[in-house]
Amino acid sequence: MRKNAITAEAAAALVFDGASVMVGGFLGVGSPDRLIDALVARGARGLTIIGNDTAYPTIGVGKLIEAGCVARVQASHIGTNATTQRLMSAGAIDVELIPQGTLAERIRAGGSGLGGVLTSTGVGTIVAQGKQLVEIDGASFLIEKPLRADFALLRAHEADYYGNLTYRLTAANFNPIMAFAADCVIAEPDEIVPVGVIPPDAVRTPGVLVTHLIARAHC
Amino acid sequence: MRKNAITAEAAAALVFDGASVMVGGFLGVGSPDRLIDALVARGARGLTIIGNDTAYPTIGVGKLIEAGCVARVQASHIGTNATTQRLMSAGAIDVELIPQGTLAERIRAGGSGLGGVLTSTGVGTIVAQGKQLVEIDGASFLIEKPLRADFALLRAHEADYYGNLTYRLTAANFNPIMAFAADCVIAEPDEIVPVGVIPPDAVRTPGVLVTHLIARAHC
Amino acid sequence: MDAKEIIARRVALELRDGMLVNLGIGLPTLVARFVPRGVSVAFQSENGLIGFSAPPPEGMENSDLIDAGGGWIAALPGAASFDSATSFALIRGGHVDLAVLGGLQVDAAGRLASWMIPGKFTPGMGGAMDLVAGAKRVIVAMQHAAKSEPKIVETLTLPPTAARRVSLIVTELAVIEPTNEGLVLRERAPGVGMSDIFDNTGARLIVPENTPEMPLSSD
Amino acid sequence: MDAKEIIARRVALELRDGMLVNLGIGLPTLVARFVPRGVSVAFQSENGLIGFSAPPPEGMENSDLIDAGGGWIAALPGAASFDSATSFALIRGGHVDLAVLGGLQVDAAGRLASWMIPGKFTPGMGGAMDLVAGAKRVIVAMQHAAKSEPKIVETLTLPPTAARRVSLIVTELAVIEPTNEGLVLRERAPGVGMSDIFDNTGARLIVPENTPEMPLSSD
Repeated sequence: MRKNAITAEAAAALVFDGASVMVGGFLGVGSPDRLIDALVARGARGLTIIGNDTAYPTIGVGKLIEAGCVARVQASHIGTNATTQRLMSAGAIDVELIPQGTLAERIRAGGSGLGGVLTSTGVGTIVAQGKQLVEIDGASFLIEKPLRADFALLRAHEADYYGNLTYRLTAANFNPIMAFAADCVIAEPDEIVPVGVIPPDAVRTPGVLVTHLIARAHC
Repeated sequence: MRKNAITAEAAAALVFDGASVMVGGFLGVGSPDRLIDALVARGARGLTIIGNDTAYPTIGVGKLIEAGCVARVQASHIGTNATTQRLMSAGAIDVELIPQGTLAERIRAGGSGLGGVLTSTGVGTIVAQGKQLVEIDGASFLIEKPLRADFALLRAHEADYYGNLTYRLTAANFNPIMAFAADCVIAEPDEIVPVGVIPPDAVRTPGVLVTHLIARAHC
Repeated sequence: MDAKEIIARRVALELRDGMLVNLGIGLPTLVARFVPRGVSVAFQSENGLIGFSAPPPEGMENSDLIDAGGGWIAALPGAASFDSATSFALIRGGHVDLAVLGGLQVDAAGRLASWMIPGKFTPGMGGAMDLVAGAKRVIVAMQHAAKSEPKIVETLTLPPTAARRVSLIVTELAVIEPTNEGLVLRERAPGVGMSDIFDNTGARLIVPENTPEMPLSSD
Repeated sequence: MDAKEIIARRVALELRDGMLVNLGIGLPTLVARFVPRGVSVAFQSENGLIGFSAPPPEGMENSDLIDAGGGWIAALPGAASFDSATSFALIRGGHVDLAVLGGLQVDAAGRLASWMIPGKFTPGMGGAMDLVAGAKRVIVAMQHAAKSEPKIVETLTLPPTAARRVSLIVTELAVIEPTNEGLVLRERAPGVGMSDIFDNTGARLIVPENTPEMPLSSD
């Protein structure tokens, strides 16, 4: 159960070109900044990025877009990043826009073994195109498919050496659900504390879900 | 947003005969004991109880069964309560047995506006009888319907006067998801603390979901 | 008083004590400045917080605490933080009493378009589709016309945000309620004549015998 | 060494370092006593905890901390608590590496029956259906026969727990692996002859040339 902390560079080397990668964060808050920088530094290519948004060109996931690491984006909003919009218009990046609640539930479904999500969000809109509709007790629901990824890159507040994680305020956002939905889960905490320091009720992500921890910047 | 704490007796008077009532707890741990006692004392009748189990005859939900308050049970397990089994065999109580994970997800769906739950649990078993099956990417999933109730009776550890709740260890169980899934949510905390004492990241149930708080036993 | 303030002030009068309210990015955010005296509401930020106030004093920002528009906020005593799945369980599960959203168009059926202008601008829907599908009440707060192009139209020419009919449209000229029969003119802004409204509206309006002046404060 | 200990000891040899393991109520619980030296596993209790140990010393119980069988447990340093939806997201989402369950019958197709005897005993499925559907690996730990009635049968006469084939059957007589071809006899318990196994088994067994003796310890 014990996790050894690795460097951001070592983690970035695991994330192969062409991988699907969930990245926590909302407009950059709660994003794993050191992992993102390490991916840019190693010149990752062809990534599919799954996350709420692409933040800003110099912040969070935006840096990956700017550095040409990204082939595809699945997000709810790209309005804060002109580069994403420009590359999408030019056909250089493929963008799937997903309602934010549906994105959260699709990730949760992928991590929870559910066959999909039955939702009224998107019914009667472009989002419903090409998707299965089911009637349940007289109402129509879209079947939205589960989302999983090769990697989930999380930002946490505290971690212990079992990988148990805490988050702070609005920096939690998509991180806790992404922890369930990837084959390899890499968490970048602000701090790593000894096992036993985080009380059981304060743990937001059980350590068993975490594959690797990122060591502190200077150690 | 401020909630006035009411007595368990006043709360029990709200729970009308024939109501559907979600009750938190797992074998009695994390059940609202004072609310249950008050329901027994007022002689509630014809309740539908939704919860994990019926605990033991003298503990938790078992007291409601024993006192003849219950017409129907939706639970995952009744093996620890011989009275429930006897009344079920005699046709005096209607019991719907639901896989525990499906029960949790049905409650979550009811509280989250989802049209149902797509699950492989129960496929090929009695549980699937009479239920819609859908094929998604070559696999079969049951559609399990959302569950909601007239009331949710919760046990919490701490509450503040906005209704924000915390739970402890295995006493959380079904309580946090039931908080989303009833028209009237009544929380029985071990203690009520001033607003601001529970840090935002420690809140497990946002106070906006809670209709009434139960006052401490002697005040 | 400019158009935005008129709209924000009028929308604020729809706030009721104890409501959970979600304000969209942009104009709707202004509503928080005009909460009527004696009315206490909880604001939700879709990125994972209930209970926050406007920007903190300079130098007191916290890097883990932003609103859905990316602006710094301060958490109030009694605030609760949660992840994106929980945030949208609140939104989609009908726990948000009122959502106030900006709009590009609303049509005679009360359908909102708010998230893209094909070929021109595709920021994405963020949480808007979930809010329109899930909130108990949806108010569109928008300027009546854009560069003298009516935004209230017979049939949407832009992609709809949801199939559901919104509850109310508030502009700097009028308050309009979509109903089964069509769009009903409920109020005129102070000093605004019928012709001002008709000239700037692209859909048929039902005009009751009495169209009172729009109140802009509860005092 | 009684039958139960033989079974528990053999199952324990299937534990691998770092596994997340869920032990069913009853016999499977014994497995925790025989974790091989040098192997570190995390145990999950379906009522909402990862990381716990056997009963605490008398007088050190906590009323909020039980296992899924209702027994007192002690949380270990590094434990994490969570609600029922999260617990079953772990189970159904494939995060549990190994589930050990008791059984009433297993048939030639490897299907398990474990939750009811129609007309006699209906405790309910609890979390068993979810575990069989969702855990990566499922081991049935049960006595080979009940009152000389074989429990390993050609076709289930009791209602199945899931359609899915279990991974392994461990009894006090043998280790049997359900495969595409049928039930393969993998090991015999010490001192047990082929006829002991055949006489107590109600299904055809495939017997490889070599059927080694069942190890009962890793030393």
